[in-house]
Amino acid sequence: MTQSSPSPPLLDMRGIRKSFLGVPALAEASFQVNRGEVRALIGQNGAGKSTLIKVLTGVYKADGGTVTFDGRPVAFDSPHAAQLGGIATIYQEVNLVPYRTVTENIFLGRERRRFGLLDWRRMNAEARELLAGLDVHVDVTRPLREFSIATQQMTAIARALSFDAKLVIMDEPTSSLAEHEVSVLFDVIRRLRDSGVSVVFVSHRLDELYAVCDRVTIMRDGRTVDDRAMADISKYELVSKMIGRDLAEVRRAASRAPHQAEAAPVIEASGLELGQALRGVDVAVRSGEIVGLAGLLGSGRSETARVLFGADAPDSGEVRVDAEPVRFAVPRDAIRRGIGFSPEDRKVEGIIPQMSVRENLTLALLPRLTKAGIVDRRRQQQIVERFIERIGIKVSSADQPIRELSGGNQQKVLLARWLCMNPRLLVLDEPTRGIDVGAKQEIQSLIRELADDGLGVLFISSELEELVENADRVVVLRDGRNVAELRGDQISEERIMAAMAHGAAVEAEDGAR
Amino acid sequence: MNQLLAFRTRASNVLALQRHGALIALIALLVFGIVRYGDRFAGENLANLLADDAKFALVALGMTFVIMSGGIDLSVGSVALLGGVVAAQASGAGLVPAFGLAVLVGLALGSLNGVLIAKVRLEPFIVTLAALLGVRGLALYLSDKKAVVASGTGSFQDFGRWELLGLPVSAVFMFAAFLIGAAVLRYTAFGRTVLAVGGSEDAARLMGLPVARTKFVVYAMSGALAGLAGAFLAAQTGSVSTDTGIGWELSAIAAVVVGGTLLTGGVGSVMSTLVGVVLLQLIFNLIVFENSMGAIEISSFWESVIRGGFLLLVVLLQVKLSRRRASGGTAPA
Amino acid sequence: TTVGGGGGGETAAEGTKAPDPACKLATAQDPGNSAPPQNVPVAENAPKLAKKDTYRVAFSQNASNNPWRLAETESMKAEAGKLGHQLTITDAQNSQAKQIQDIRSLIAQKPDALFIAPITEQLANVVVDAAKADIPVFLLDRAVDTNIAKPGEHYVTVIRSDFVQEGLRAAVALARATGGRANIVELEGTTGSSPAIDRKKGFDEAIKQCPGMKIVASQDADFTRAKGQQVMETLLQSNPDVNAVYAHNDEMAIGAISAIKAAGKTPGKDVVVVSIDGSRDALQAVSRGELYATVECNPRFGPAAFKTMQEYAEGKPVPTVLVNQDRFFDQSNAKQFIEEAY
Amino acid sequence: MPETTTTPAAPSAAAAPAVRRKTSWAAYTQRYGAGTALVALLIFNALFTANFLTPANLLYVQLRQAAPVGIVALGMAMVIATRGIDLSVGSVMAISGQVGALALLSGTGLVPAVALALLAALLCGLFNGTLVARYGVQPIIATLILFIAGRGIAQLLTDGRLQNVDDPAFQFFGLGAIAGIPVQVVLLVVVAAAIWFVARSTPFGRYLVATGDNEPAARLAGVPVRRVKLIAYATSATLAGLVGLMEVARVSASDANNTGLGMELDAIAAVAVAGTPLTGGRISPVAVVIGALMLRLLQNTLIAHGVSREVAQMITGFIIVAAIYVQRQAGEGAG
Ligand SMILES: Nc1ncnc2c1ncn2[C@@H]1O[C@H](COP(=O)(O)OP(=O)(O)OP(=O)(O)O)[C@@H](O)[C@H]1O
Ligand SMILES: Nc1ncnc2c1ncn2[C@@H]1O[C@H](COP(=O)(O)OP(=O)(O)OP(=O)(O)O)[C@@H](O)[C@H]1O
Ligand SMILES: [Mg+2]
Ligand SMILES: [Mg+2]
Repeated sequence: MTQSSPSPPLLDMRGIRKSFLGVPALAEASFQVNRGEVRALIGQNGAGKSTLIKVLTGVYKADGGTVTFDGRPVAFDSPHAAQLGGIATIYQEVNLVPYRTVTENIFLGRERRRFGLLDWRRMNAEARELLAGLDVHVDVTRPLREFSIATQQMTAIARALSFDAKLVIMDEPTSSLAEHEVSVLFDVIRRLRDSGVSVVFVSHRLDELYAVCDRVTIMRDGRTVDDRAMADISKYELVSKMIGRDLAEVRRAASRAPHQAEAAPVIEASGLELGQALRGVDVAVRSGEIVGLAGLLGSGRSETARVLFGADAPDSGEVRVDAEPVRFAVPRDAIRRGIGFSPEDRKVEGIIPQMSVRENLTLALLPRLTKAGIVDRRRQQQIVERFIERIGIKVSSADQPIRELSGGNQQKVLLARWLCMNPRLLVLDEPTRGIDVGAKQEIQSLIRELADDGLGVLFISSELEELVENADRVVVLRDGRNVAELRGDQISEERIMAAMAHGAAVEAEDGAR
Repeated sequence: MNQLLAFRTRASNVLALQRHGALIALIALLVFGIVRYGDRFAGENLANLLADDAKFALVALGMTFVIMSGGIDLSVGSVALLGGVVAAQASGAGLVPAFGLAVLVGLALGSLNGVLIAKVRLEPFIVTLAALLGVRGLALYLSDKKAVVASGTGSFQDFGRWELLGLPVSAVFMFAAFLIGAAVLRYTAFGRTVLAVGGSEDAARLMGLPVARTKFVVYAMSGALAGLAGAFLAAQTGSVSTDTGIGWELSAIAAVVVGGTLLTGGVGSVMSTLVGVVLLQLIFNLIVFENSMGAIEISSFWESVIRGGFLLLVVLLQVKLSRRRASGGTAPA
Repeated sequence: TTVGGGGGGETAAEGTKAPDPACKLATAQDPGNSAPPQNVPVAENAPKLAKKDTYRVAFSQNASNNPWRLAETESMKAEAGKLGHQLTITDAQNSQAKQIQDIRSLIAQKPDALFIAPITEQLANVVVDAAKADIPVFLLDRAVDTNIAKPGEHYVTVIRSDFVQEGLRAAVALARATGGRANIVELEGTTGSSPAIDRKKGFDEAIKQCPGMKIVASQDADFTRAKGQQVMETLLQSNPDVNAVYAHNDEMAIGAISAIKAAGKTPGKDVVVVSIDGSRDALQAVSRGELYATVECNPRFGPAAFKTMQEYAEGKPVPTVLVNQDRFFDQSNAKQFIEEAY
Repeated sequence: MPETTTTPAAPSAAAAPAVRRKTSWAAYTQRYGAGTALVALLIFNALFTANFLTPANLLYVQLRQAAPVGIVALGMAMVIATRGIDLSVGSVMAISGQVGALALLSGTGLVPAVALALLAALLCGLFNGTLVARYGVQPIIATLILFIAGRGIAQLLTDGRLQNVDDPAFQFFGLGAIAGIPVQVVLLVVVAAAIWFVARSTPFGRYLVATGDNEPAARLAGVPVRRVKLIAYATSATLAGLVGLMEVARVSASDANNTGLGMELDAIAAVAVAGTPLTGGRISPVAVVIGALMLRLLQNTLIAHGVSREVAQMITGFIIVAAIYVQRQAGEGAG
């Protein structure tokens, strides 16, 4: 692996090996980052990207290999050591302390002091300033958990930026961010690069890589398979390398069946209100229809989804299933009516970490897998195997605890949890978050297939492209209210964006429909 | 669950309110006592009560930090017994050496817990449960299974009689310790790290915080405070009986929780633990006073029922207060 | 660990063998109560008690978790009721710290007189506090440290049993029952409590006089029936040649008897049991022949306590120590006392 | 859990498989720290304790004494699986024992008396469960309420006095045997088997661990988390009530002051010592039984060898830590 740049790289990892209970996650992986460069790290779910990062920053101990950083051989034995060594990391799952304030989350570990005691005023002010640099304006003295996952992600970014590190690593920082935040982040990354800091950027969104990265390292099955200048590689080639076979880029089977507007809605909600979050949301999903729900961060999309599923009770408003008014007290009630829900925060609300993939996948299905009060293990196993194969979940066995899976594979298991229920309506909050391109297309076509068979889907995504490609209809929310509804040919990134930003203006335009 | 809007909004204000819930209950009980029992209840009785509470409060102070770090320390009662035993045995050498020895012994045992929990990473509950047994055994062994009597005279014996600012010196010490504890929590990096570790240990580790060291310190501190509490008891009563410390861990946990600290870690307040301690001890005092009014007779059996009932009341009050705060009164999970 | 002695499989039941000549206790009679203490001073400097018809008095009990304590409290209550005194009772629930707090709270009420059943000897400081508050204190069933709380000055008197003597009496009874040849299991009371310490002392010292009497196991059983039973079950397995049990109270003895029966042996025949207290259940066991004897330790302090208080108020001389006169129950007299036992 | 049916009678029979497993001997020792301690204790006693290896001792002393703790610990394990804890088991034992004894003495007959006692225990469990599941009170505090008040209630029923019960039919619960096996032991096996089956093969069993592992996620997956917790606490209390009755029957007297005293810690220790994390999400009845047997046998070994209480306590503390330490080393492989 020859370097084109004359000076030795800032980071040089060679021959890194790491296995978990005998299953290799990294096999002879190598990774270089030059000074002042933005380096993309890409690979399928489970390729070993996060593991590589964790090995570097002392979360895991490598089984073998060498690491040189800033000209010296290093072996950080804890994230703390890595931080001291000049590496700031944003790990894949937001890893902050939910009960503590935004300020604390930014400054924990290197608090500002005055007379030996903590100087809260100064820390709060600095925190505010740091976040303002990311165009986030929040009350920094509130506990982090009060804020949306996007704000939490921005806080994690602010924390990393405040380290004055030589290398900043971002493991899928954008998976829960929307366009605006992403562009703010890119500005920051470019500024970092200009000031000589190197950045490692992991993402499954290829456009983002092209937008901000200089070079790319491609990983597959725990190995490094290529290392190239971003400009020298086409998307097509990138994906092929990543997946390891020559994949004809699957264009979306434009089978958007012109479906009958007459079909009765599976679910219909009107006038949903809930505290500050929802102030009158109407949404309906017909069978066979994929409805996109768009909006800026905090516009109330997730909350709408939760209310439809019975996870939260609305203050007012009505939900009807098959034209019959319902009041779901608990999610179980919604599940009984054939509704499935994949939540936004998989770590907190999705996976049951210690349980096996098998059990996680069939948890919601258990009542139906039961014969005379006893779980039918054979059928359970059949179903699990079918879905592992069908959506390509990378596991060593169905008995593997789900917490050991890579982020994207966890997400796939959660999707499978609902798909195996044969639901009538699926509510998906950022379902493709953290899923690699190949898998994403598989999932999207799976959803489309199911929709063609009559499944209704409510689809929340911060990636407008995804909405445009998939949705039959897009409902745009703003500040907890419907501001627009686009259908058919009206659906375009520009229009959605305009509605998200200005709401009313587009509604006028809407009148034309 | 942190996505639950209702829950989110509640989160922090509520904890403040829970604290106040305990404070409100405390003030109500004090007013009740003064109105019903008059001067006999106020004045010296309350001063004595505070002096007696000091030892429980010290234990609860250590427990507060342990619980905020997401752990638990069941060994405090036994460590207090051991601290008392060694303090009483060393009492001939004077107050400071005796207290110092008790603190050292407590520190050593707390550190042992700390090493097993922070370094070896065993579960706090079971480690300190084992310590609860083992340390009690050790203390009984050292005391030859008999009460240990402090040497007849000297500063050690006088400790219980000293006053400062018109209060028994142990009560003053208790307030000072809590003020320092509160300052440590708010104004030192250590304090914030304790809360971070309790809030999410994984996150704290990935943030590069010294997780193991923090946990170690918290248990060592709890041990030292428990040892000191034992010395307080020995000095105040001139002896340490073999029953010392039985059930202290549960009283301390109750006081911490009544004060509004979450047992799951990550959130807490030091001063409100003090409120919890005084509140729970005050009930005993009130029952004795009520008994001597001659209106009703509260047997010790009823006393247990009343204490349990009161705990229930406070806990339900907290639940209610926190629900009221929930935005729009949505049903919580 | 293994059991010594040649007594192997044989049982040393009552009367089958001549008493061991080396053991004087084996032929001795019940020594009875200890001689009344000599030259006991009279309480003179303690706080005075005005003479009234009825009083406001308080009683600090240390626990209510066993029949003996309940009987003591009951007796105080009944007697106070009979005499028309107003009595406030506190219960320390087995905790010294709580008893101190209780007594402090009681002092704050300024009762006319204060009765204390101290949990340990170490309540002296708070007894001194009571005296300083000018409240006469009467101690029941246990003394406190007299270096700190001076008899006749900080408290009026202590009315108590002689636990050491009780142990001695039990030893004599056991020697008589086994002819001075015994492999004994001693079931001890709660660790650190003064009856456990003194009853052990009295017994252990006494049997030293008899070479044939050996304690093969001595274990803590918390003064409770269930623990007595459980510990005895275990000890009977590991020490099958046990032929005698000395229990520090009746409850443990009754538990032990159940264990003996469960092991297929006959209490009173294969294994002789002796204990202390004289509860109703114990007297019944004695009359059934399962318990050889029980040394009385009467919990009914009420009459004596209030009588002493009355005399003190009237200015009569009250000695600073009053020792209860306790009886000895065995097959010969148990039946007739069952009804009146607590 | 794999087939670790280490009955105390096993040591002699263990020789043959030991050869085959030789390679993984160390691994086994580590995986089952408590089980290994149990076997070591059995061997020690077989060698050094008189009359240890007799059926009478093993069945009627060791197993019978361990069974009550084991049964309560099994209920506790269900609560712990939901990430809870039940401190009230001792007090519930006292209440149930008192109620049962009082009912018997007032002449209700055996079956109604037992039913009443269990009903009282069940109510206690529902009280705990309601506080935890419905009001979201932290389990340790929710159950501390009954821990304190429950004993008072039990004492109040008879003003603290002991009730002698010598109804022979009732005594069967404590002293009887079925096919030569003590009732308690039979019940232990039945309860353990039932919980094992439920945990493994029924939706409820899976819900139990899912609730403890990640409650919000379980709820969103349609797990009825409140009901699951309620059932767990109710089961724990009912089992405690059952054991309370057995204890009363065994001693032939109900003693509200002492029945079940300290049982909560014994039961928690039994659950934890065999490796079940107290942070929930896991349940293994076999491990719980092994833990209970090990701790009881340890106590009895110390008693039989005349070790005094305080030294015994030190040794017990040490062995608990050693057992979980060894186990944790085994779990460390994961990195
Ligand atoms: N703690 C662990 N225990 C066992 N296996 C693990 C553990 N962490 C990761 N793995 C395995 O290592 C492999 C690499 O995982 P890693 O998280 O590095 O993937 P990734 O490239 O980051 O994927 P994604 O894009 O989905 O985040 C996966 O197969 C995963 O199952
Ligand atoms: N504690 C709080 N106080 C006030 N508003 C809050 C609080 N918590 C959340 N909100 C707001 O409720 C609204 C709805 O949030 P929701 O999570 O549903 O938005 P979203 O569109 O899904 O955004 P995201 O992309 O962040 O998930 C947001 O405006 C959010 O900021
Ligand atoms: Mg990853
Ligand atoms: Mg959202």
